[in-house]
Amino acid sequence: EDVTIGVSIPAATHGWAGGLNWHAQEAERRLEAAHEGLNIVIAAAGSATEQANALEDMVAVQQVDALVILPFESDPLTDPVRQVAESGAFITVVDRGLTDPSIQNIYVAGDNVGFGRSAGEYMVDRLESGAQVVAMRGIPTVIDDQRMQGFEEAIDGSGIELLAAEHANWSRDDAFEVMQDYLTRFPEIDAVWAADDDMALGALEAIREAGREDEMFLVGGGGAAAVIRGVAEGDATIPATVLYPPSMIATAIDLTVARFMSNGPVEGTFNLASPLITEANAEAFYYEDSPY
Amino acid sequence: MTDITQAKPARPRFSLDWKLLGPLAALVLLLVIGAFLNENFLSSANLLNILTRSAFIGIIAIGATFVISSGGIDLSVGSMAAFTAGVMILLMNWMLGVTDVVWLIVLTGIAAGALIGTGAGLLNGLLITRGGIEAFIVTLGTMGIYRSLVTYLADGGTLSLDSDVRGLYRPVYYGDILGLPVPVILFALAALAGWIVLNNTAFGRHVQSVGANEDVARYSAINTDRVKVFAYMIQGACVALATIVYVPRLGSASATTGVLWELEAIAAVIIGGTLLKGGYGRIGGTVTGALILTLIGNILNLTDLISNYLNGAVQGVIIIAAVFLQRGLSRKQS
Amino acid sequence: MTDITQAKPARPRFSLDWKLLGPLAALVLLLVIGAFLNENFLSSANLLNILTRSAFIGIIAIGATFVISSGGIDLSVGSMAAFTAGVMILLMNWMLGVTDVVWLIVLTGIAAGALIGTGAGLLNGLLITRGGIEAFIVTLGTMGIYRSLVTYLADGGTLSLDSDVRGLYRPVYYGDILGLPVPVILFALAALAGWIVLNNTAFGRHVQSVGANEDVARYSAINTDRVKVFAYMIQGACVALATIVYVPRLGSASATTGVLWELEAIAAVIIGGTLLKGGYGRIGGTVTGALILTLIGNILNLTDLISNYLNGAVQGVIIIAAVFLQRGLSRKQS
Amino acid sequence: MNAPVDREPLLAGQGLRKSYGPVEVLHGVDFDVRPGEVHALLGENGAGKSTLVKILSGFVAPSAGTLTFDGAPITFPTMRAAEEAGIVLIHQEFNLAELRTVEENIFLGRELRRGLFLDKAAMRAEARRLLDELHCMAPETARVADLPVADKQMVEIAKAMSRKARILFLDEPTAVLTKAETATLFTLIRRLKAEGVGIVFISHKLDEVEEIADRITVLRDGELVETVPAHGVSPDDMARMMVGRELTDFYPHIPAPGPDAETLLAVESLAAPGVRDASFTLRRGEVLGFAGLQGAGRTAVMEALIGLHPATGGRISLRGQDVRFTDVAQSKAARIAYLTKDRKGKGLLLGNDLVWNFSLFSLEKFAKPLIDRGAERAAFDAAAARVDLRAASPSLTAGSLSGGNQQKLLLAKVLETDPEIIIIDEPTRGIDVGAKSQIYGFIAELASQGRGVIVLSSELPEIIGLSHRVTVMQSGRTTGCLEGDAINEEDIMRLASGLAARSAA
Ligand SMILES: Nc1ncnc2c1ncn2[C@@H]1O[C@H](COP(=O)(O)OP(=O)(O)OP(=O)(O)O)[C@@H](O)[C@H]1O
Ligand SMILES: Nc1ncnc2c1ncn2[C@@H]1O[C@H](COP(=O)(O)OP(=O)(O)OP(=O)(O)O)[C@@H](O)[C@H]1O
Ligand SMILES: [Mg+2]
Ligand SMILES: [Mg+2]
Repeated sequence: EDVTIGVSIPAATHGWAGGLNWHAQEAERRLEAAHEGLNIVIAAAGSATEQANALEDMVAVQQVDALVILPFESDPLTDPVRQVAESGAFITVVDRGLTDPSIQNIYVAGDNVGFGRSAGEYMVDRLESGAQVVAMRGIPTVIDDQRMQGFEEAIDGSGIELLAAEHANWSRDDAFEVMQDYLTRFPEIDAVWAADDDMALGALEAIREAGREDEMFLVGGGGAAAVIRGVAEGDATIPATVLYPPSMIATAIDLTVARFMSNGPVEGTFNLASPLITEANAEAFYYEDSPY
Repeated sequence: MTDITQAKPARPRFSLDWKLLGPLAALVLLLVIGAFLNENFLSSANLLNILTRSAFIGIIAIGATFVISSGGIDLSVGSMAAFTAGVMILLMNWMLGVTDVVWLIVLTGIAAGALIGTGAGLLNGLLITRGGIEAFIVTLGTMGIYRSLVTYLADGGTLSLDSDVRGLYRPVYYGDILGLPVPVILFALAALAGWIVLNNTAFGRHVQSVGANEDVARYSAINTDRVKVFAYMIQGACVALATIVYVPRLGSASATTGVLWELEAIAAVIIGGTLLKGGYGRIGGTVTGALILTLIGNILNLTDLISNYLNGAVQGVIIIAAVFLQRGLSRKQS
Repeated sequence: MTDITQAKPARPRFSLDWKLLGPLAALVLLLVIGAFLNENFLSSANLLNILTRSAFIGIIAIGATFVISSGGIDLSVGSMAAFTAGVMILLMNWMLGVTDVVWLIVLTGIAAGALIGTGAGLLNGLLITRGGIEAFIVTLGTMGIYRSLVTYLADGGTLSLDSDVRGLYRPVYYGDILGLPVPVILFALAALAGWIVLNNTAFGRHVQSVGANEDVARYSAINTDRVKVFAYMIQGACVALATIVYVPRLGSASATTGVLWELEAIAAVIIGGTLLKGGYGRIGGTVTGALILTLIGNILNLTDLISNYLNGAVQGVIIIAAVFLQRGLSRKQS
Repeated sequence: MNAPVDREPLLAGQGLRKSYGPVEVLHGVDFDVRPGEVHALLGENGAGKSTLVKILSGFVAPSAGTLTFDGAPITFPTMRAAEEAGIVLIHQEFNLAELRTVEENIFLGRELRRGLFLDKAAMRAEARRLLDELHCMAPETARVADLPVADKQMVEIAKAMSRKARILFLDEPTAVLTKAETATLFTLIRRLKAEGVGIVFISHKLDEVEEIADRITVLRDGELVETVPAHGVSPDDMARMMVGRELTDFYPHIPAPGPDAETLLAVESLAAPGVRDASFTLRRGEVLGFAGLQGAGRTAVMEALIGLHPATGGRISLRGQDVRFTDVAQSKAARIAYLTKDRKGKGLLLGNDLVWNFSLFSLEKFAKPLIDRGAERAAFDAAAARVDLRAASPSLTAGSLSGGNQQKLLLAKVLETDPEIIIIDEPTRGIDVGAKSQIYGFIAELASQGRGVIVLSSELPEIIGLSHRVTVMQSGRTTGCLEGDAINEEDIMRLASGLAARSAA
């Protein structure tokens, strides 16, 4: 019997989301080839509103049997997902849990607080009390807030001083400029935390330009292939990163397909931790083809 | 003297047809494409979805028709909507601690939304007329200001409406009357009101006259500054109405709410045949334009034919093509 | 004839001063504020950073000065830059498999960038003139198209320049000549060339005349379509130059590259005193405008005085204030 | 003076036709220009004069007919082709880029260069020379927008001169010029003529035509009436040829208001932008002329009066009550109406239809609150009949009307508010003899209904022929008021040039 699975994700407007789109499309290709009668429909949305639109279309036109969604934001999409659930579809939520958890059959949870915490703990390990760090935040959203919150909690009480935390909007260009200005503003910086690998890469260029790469190290996160490779090769400037793999969407699609194609019931919460990646374990997380 | 009296208006009427039919033809073409791509496309559920969805941009674009036909432009509508939504949500959540008469809370929220939107429009209008600053710059500035304010109010996160309030407020988006969703009804009413005001009142004539030639308008005893300020206030009120419909849909506001709505609204207006340089507005065209834009998004969601990455390209091509149908061809005709 | 005429030139000359001084005053004010907020602000490193950084937007805005003073607008510059960067990177990476003469690869990449940018400008110009479609719509459409194409080329992710090529290419951004960073030198050269062309060639006059009154230009035997197409090509060439400088900076291009550059470029042009409705352009003002915009960002990064969330609001207020200084006050004067 | 008439035509058109949409406005006209002659082209408003010269100058393509230049057939694929052939047209409407400078406008499209770059010094010097030759004092570096209309016309003429024409078309160049400026222009025309340039001259001022023309061609309703040598043709003959009938009673007799006629308006020591000190009164049933040199401040007084540029000092008393208007809506409510001299820039929305333009000033009458289109249309039809507005359809755009019909439309527009005080600025600028006498008739009728009419005009005969009293201005001041038999050209000129002392208010 035919099964249609709708996949709703944010459009590829920055690196991590690009990785997300790539992994979703890879999963579509792989699973449609493997399962006769399986149709996966991916819709990328540029905003919460567009995502809500896409959900309506999944119900009214595609008449999906299951929905896999990585919500733009949890709050606004809770009701639209509820509408999909009410149509009888099976719901898999990825990364950002809905405000009303009873709607989701499967929840593949990312840990944004843990994202910041892992990085913060690494800094606490490496740095002395009194060390000075700067942070680079994304576009102001809940995710950004949670990551920042985890980072601050981790360094709290360690004596590490957080000098500044500006928004670089998940963008390499903005991160480059923000970092340049940090370098102007602070004569001494021991470490930089970026709430995303793209920003870390932008900041890195600014640090190199200023010739201050020996003075400080960076920690980003997200699982960008280029960064993981660097970490694996023992790069001293970015010695560690935090895993927050865009491939989680593929994991969720796999689980959802399994719900229809396997014998046993598949339901419940799957927690994806945000572990620290260092030279020791980096090889295991490297996807060469990923665009992110 | 002139003996144009033999004039048979055959030719002009033909070229006029293209202007009227251009956007409609594009709309029909898109409907046909949609029907081919997916059998459920013409289901009433999908068509109602499209209509409901186009209500936001449509209502905002009705206001934009006034601003643009008066010779102005408003880039701030998207962030104005986000800011209005944010304040409405904060206010309603706060009132929940003060009173438990939920309908009063919702009504107050709606009233506040109307006030803020109209006030924001007033501010734009005053900066432009009294300040003597280009509309483009003023509204680029207020666009940044409102967007920042909502980010600040939300502390960088999301402002969410309390679920108690939301329960009562929900029908404003999800409800229907006689089978027609409430947003569609409000959109239709706004379009009707906009059409009447623009085409059948003195004010509407004044708006278009100011856009056509400000000097002539001033010499004709029209208070051009006031007309412009009112046009921006109408735009603000339309943003407020759209926001009032929007809030119950997603129940939240954040820094990303309404991003790029300004470009969509302007595109809807211009696809509909209103001239960007002012002097001439058509509400019916604007409604068509809004439907076209929504349809493009809907159709792209219906098919895997085109890589997701190319959605923007398809939109771009269709927008250019729709306006070419209307402008380019009608120009060739005449 | 009249004897009031003799008493005239005093007034206009005074109001002209404001137009010239408005943006400069805003620039100086920002410099003073910056110096107060942070002692390192006036360090040569920081000032060179600001200059280098403003080179992208500045170079693009020089092109935008031509387009805007010809009465047009180009919303596609940001995505045009991203697309150009993407193709340059892909081409150079591909050539690495074909030849190992790295300087040839870099030169080919640069040549390709110049070609693509200018070609994209040509396309915009032709759609606008031959197609008879508003510039706003055409470039809104091509904005979506180029953005989608680069996303598609990058598979939604980031295109990165091979490090071998980058090594040789790096100096174009990071190098300096006599202590001046290369981007600053290129910016200065572009500004000088732009100033000469706009003010000291027949073409420059034609551009501004077409913007001032297209009919008059046509009646004066000027090929207005050609002038407009050239203006868009200059814009495209400027985008290409900015991109050629940009690529070695981060060595990458993605869907986020150049987002909102169009608004920044237009804002720089208008802050600088060029009229949005066309007819009058000033390159010097545009350069000042680009510096002002970069300065605002720089100052906001150097201080904690203002909540991060309000950066956009501060930018908005300063943009409005700068233009008010120049337009509003000079209007009151006259 | 008759010599050039025998020469071979430089440029000739045969069977020229032109249609705009379905309407043919030129029905097969033959016309030629010979080197060294001034060929005057006459006709009522809308007769097709401008259309004909636009075709001859390659500016618009004819729908049918042929052009020969130097004896060979020719077409003008672009404007540049015509320019290169040495054909230059000065348009009836200004064709200047207002935001650009005088010098830039003069050289637009054919800038002088040194190598790749502009030779600005040479262009400035040449512009100065051309303007000096026209006795025009406008600075060559001034923005055109800042110039008075007469100077704009001079810039147009300078632009044409700089183009080394073999054939020069002048479409109503003198409409905005004073007598002295016209004389300067005529000197120039005579010089060009001597150099062998063929000149086509269009004007509604028939005395000018008598003075300068070698041949006269008359058009009526898009048809050629005849082409005759100018020698011995009087202005009256010309008028008869244009209109096809005898014109009588050029200036109507307007009964003077009785001694007890109410004073509608009294202005004392008014100061405003462009006005230093203006005083005058207006009574019911009176036609008050306002004379003065260009830039004397007549327009500025009226614009201050109606609230466009609020007065900064002095007193305005309306029907005995002190008033000061700060916008036009207030003066309209007080039943004052002003017809601008700038019909195209400030009077009419050229792209909008006739009804839209007609009701723009009186919309509240029809909006209750929705516009009653039936009533609006009925009012338009009535008003169009009253002012004899001739147009095929009310859905035509105002821009496609001829000058006379535009003026009538403007008159209908402001009269719809039933004003008691009507101020008409340059009532007959660019208007043909027939329409002129009609407009004089309307003015007389308005006065006889007990309204007060103020006529601002640069045409002294018009002022003298119409006015009961004439107020004269000079440099922003009213310098005197002449009444009844004391109104004569000489005294007006003395007051206008500041020679005579202030005699009365
Ligand atoms: N672009 C146009 N579209 C339609 N009709 C036009 C257009 N231009 C001129 N006409 C019509 O053609 C006729 C001739 O106009 P034209 O301007 O040649 O008259 P004219 O003799 O120059 O009159 P005037 O003395 O008022 O300048 C008029 O009836 C006018 O309404
Ligand atoms: N609003 C204003 N502000 C400053 N100056 C003004 C204003 N209006 C008019 N002027 C100046 O006042 C002078 C009088 O101009 P005005 O147009 O009133 O003259 P006029 O007598 O009507 O002459 P004409 O109509 O023949 O040109 C001109 O020099 C003009 O530039
Ligand atoms: Mg599929
Ligand atoms: Mg004419």
